[in-house]
Amino acid sequence: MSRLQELLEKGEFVVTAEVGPPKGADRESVEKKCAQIAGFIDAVNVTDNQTAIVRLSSFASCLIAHSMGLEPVMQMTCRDRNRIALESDFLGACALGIENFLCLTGDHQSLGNHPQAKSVFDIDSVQLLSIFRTLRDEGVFPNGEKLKGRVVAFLGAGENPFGDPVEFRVYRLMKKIKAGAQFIQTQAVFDLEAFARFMEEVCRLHLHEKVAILAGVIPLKSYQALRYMKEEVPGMVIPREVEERMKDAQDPKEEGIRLCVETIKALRSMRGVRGVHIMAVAWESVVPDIVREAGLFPRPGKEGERGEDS
Amino acid sequence: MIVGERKPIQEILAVLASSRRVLVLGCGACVTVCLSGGEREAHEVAALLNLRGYEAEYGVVERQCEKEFVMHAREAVTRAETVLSLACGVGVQTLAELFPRVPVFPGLDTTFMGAPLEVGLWEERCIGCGECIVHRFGGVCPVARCAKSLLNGPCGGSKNGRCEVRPERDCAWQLIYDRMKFLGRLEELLDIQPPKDWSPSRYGAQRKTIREDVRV
Amino acid sequence: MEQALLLYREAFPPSSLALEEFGKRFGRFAVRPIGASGDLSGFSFVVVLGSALWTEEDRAVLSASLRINPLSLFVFPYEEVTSLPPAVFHMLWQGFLARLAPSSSAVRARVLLPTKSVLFYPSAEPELLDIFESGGIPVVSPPSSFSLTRQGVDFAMMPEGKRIGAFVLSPSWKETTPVAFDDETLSTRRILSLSDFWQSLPSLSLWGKNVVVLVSPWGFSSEEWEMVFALSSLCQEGASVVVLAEEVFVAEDGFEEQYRQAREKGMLFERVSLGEIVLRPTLDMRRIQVTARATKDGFPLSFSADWCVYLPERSMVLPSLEGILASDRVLFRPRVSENPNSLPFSTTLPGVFFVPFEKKKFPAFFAVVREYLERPQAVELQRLVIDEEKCALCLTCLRSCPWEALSIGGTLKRRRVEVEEERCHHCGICTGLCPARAITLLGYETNELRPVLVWSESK
Amino acid sequence: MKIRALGCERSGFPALLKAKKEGMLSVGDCLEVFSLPCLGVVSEAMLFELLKEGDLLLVVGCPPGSCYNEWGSTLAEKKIRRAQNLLDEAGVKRKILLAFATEEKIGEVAKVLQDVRVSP
Repeated sequence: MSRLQELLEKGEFVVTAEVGPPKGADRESVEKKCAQIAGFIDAVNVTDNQTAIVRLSSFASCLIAHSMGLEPVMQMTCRDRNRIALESDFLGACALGIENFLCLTGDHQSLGNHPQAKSVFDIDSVQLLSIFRTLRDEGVFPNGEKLKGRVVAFLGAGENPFGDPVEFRVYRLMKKIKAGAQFIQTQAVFDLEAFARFMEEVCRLHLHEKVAILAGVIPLKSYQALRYMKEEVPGMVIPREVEERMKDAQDPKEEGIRLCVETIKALRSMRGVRGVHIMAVAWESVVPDIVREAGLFPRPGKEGERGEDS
Repeated sequence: MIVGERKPIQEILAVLASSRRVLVLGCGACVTVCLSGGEREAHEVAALLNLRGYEAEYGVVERQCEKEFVMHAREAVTRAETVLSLACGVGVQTLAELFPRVPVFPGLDTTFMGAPLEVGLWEERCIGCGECIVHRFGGVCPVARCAKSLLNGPCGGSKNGRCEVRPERDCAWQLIYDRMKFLGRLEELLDIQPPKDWSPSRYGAQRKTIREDVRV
Repeated sequence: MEQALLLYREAFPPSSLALEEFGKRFGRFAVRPIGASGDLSGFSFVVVLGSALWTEEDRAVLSASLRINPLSLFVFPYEEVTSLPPAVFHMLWQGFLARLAPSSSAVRARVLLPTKSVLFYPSAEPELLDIFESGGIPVVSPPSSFSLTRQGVDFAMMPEGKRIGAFVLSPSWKETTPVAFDDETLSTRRILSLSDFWQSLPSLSLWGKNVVVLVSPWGFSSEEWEMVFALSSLCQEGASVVVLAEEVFVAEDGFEEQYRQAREKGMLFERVSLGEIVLRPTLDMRRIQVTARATKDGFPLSFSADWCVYLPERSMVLPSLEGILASDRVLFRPRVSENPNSLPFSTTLPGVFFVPFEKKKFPAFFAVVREYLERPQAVELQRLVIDEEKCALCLTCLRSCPWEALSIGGTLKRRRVEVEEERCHHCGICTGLCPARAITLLGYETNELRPVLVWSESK
Repeated sequence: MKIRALGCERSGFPALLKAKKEGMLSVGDCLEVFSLPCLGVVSEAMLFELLKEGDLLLVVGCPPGSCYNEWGSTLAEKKIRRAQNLLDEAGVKRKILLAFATEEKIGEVAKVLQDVRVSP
C-alpha cells in the first residue's frame, strides 16, 4: 500500500505538492526542487508535459523523486499515449515502485508549444482510471487478457469544481469514483464559496466517504501571475476580492503566501476535505513556508515517526 | 457535406510554376455548396491566373469523385498542361487516376465533414469514426465536437459553455448536458462509457465498403 | 454648354410653342433632328419628340444608337399630341417639362449586336459554307463535344466560352411515300419514285400506257414540281398522264405557264384527298387500279395505271440539342417557327435557324441570317433566371437575399429555388454569391457587361 | 492608363457622372463606365475579368449603411478586399479601388483616386 493511501486511511490531513520537471534532461533541477520540499509534504506530484509543453517525462522525474525517498504521484495524461502505451507505462512504473497515479485527460496540444502535434485522446481520464483499476483489482487488460502477476496502485484523478456545466461537476466526480478514483486533486481553489458549495454537494451524496478529496491551492507570486492564470489557464476561477488584494499588495509575494495559507486554513475546516495539494508552479521553494505557516508542519513521519527538519 | 478551403494563391502559383495552359476544374457537389470549389470559385481562380499570364480555362463536373462525370472533362483536361482541381481530396485522386499523364494539383485543402450554420459559416459535425454513438449523447457527437473526444463528460476547461481550446466554439459537453437535461435523460450521462473501439475508424486502416448485393 | 437637347424626327419638327416652352424651362438649349451628326453626350436632359407607341426597348435602341446616357433620355409623345388644340398641347407639354428630373429608375433593356459568326450543327454543305465565307460571316467549326449557353443575344460555346451569334441546324430529311402501299401492290414493281422514274424514262416505252403521278403536299421542292410538269412530254409520246395532288403548286415564277402548257399537252390534273386513294393490283399483276375521289365534286375516279409514280413526302428532322443546350431545359427541342412575323428559316429559339432543303434557297437563307446578325436587338435586363439544372440547392442565395424574394419550392421529388418576382429588387446579390453560377441577372453576366459610357482623354 | 469604373445605378453611377463633370476622373487616358443594379452583383471573377482590359478598377456605390439592398455594398466591400488580396498575393500589380459615394457626396471618389495620381 502506498504511503499516501496509508496516511489518508489513517485520517491524516495530507499535503501534496506539485513539481514541474525542467525543459531538459537536467536531473539536478528535479533533485533540487524535490530537496526543497522534502519533509514538508507527504507526496509529490510530477506533471506530465503540463499545458502540453514538452518537459522531462513524468515517469523519469518520478523515479528521481522516488530515489530521493519522496513519495511520487505520477501524472498520466491521455493526450500523448494510447491505451497500449499508458498500460505499458503503468506496469513499468509499478515495477519500479511508483504506487500513486493521477489519471488526467490532459491539456489540448494546441495550447502548448507543439500545436502542430497530432493528439491521441484514445481514451479519457475516466476510462484510464477504470483500465488501471481493472488491471489492479481483476488482473485483466481491457481486451480481456489476463495480467501476469499483480500490481499495487493508488489511483487518483483531477477535478475542476469550477468548470461548466457546474451542476454536472459533482456527477462527473461520481463517475470518476465509480471508475476507480481513490483520491482527487482539485483545480486550485481561490473561490472558497464556490468550492464550499461543491463540497456540500459532495457530502450530500456521501462521495467524501468514498474518495479522499485534496483541494488544490496556488500561492500567487505577483499580480501578473494572477492575470496570466485568470486569462490563460483553462478552468481557473479567481474572484474579484483575491484579484484586488493582489493588486493592492505592498509585497505581492508575502500577500500571495498569506492568501494561500488563509485558503488552506479555511479548507482544512471544510467538511470532506482530506488534504491540500499545493501547486507552486516554478516557485517550489515557497512550499515549506506555506506548510509551516498553515500549521501543517511537522508532517507525520514514516511508521508514525515525525519527519526530521532542521 | 465535405467542407474545404481554397489553398492560398501563392501556394497554387508555386505548384503551377512553369506550366502555361491550366485547367481549373471545380466540382459540383459538396465543395460547390460550401463555396470553395464550384464554378464560381473555378472561374475566380482561372480569371486570376489569366491576369497572371497563364492561359487558364475553367470547368466544373457534377461530382469529381466519380469517373463517369470526370470523363466529361476529358477534352479540356487533355488540352491543358496542368490541371488544378478544386475538388476535395477524393476528387483530386479520381482525376489523377483517370488522367495519369496529366499533372493534377490540388487547389483545395479538404478540411472536414460538417454543416452550414449560416451563410459563410460551416462547422465540423462528424469525423467518420466508423461507429456512430450520437444517440448516447442526445444527438451531439462528442467524438467530433469535443476537442479531446471525451466520452465521459467535460474536461476542466469548459467555461461559460465555451471550449478551452477555441473559446469561440461551443463546448460539446455543455451542449450534451443541456440537451440531456432537456430530454430528462441526465442519469444516462452517469454511465461510464467504455473506451471507444477505434478499429472501424481511419485508425484501423484505409476503409472500404462492399455491398455484395448490388455488385454486378 | 447647354444643359438640354431637344431631338425631333424630320416628319414632326417642333412647333414654335414647343420651343418657347422648352426655352422657358431650360434657358439655353440645343435642337437637332435625330440622325444629325455631332456629339450628343454631355447633356443632362435629352428630350425626344417621339411617340406614345415607343417601348422601353425603342428608347434603349435610340439611346444606344445616339450614344446618349439612357438615364438622361426622355421621350415626349409628340406625334400624338401635336395635333391637339394648342391649349391642350401647351398644358401637356408644360406638365411634361415641369416633371423632368434626373432619372434614377433603371433602364430595363439594352441593345446588343449579336456576334458576327455562325455555327453549323452537325455539319454544313460546302456550298453553304462558301456562301457564308464569301459573304463575310465567319463560320465557326465546333469541337467534337461542346455545349451552348445563351449569353445575352449570343450563344457561348462551352467550355471555351467562344461566342457565336447564330446557331444553324442542318436538318436531316425523312422521306416517305405519300400513300401507304401494301406489299401486294408493291410486288407489281410498277411503283416508282419520281426521280427513279425520271432516270428510267429512256428505257421505257410508254406508248398507250397510263401513268398516275401522286404528289404529296408536304416537303416538295420546286425542282420536283418542274419535273412533274415536264412529264407532260410523255403525252406527246402517246402516254396518258394523270397527276393526283391535293394542290397544284404554281407559286413560283413561270409555274403558272408550265401548268397551262402541261394541260394543253393533255396532262390531267385532279385534286384529290391523298388519304382516300386506294391502290390495288390488277389480277394479272401488271397494272395498278387507282381509285380516288375528286375534291371539288366528290366524283369517284378510277384509273388503271401501268406506272404509278410518286413524289416523296419529306419531313424535316432537326438534330436533337439535348446535351448541347443542356443547361436550358426548356429550350433544347427547337421547332420550326410558325409565327408569321418571324424570319423565314427560323425556329422557336431566337438565333437558331435551320438550313432549307433546296440549294436554290441558300442565298436567301444567307440573307436571312445576315440580316439577323446585323440587326441590333434589345435584350431584357434585370430579370433573375435560375438555371435549375446547375443549381446545387446550397441555399446561399436564399440566406443572402435582402428582400427574402427567394424560396424553396418545387416538388417533393425535386426541390428548386423559386424567385418571387414581386419581391425581387434585382440587386444581384445572389448572382454574385451563387457558387454554381446557376443564377443569372439578365444583362449582368460578366461577359455581357458593356460600358454605358466611354470617355477618352486623348480625344 | 485605362480606368474602368463600375457604379451602382442608385448612387455610384450618378456620382461617377458628376465626378467626371467636375474633372475628378481625369486620371487615365481612357475611362469606361459600367452601370450595375447594385454593387452586390460583383464577384471576384467579374472583377478579374474586367481588369483583363483595364489597369485600374474603380468601384463606386452607396455607403454601406445606406445601401438600398441592405448589405449589397458591405458584401461588395468584402469581395473587393478579398479580390485585392488575391491580386496582391498573386503578384498582379493592378488595383481595385472602392469609393462609397452618392451624387451629393462625391468626395471619396477623388480621395481614392489621389493615391493613384501620386504614384501612377
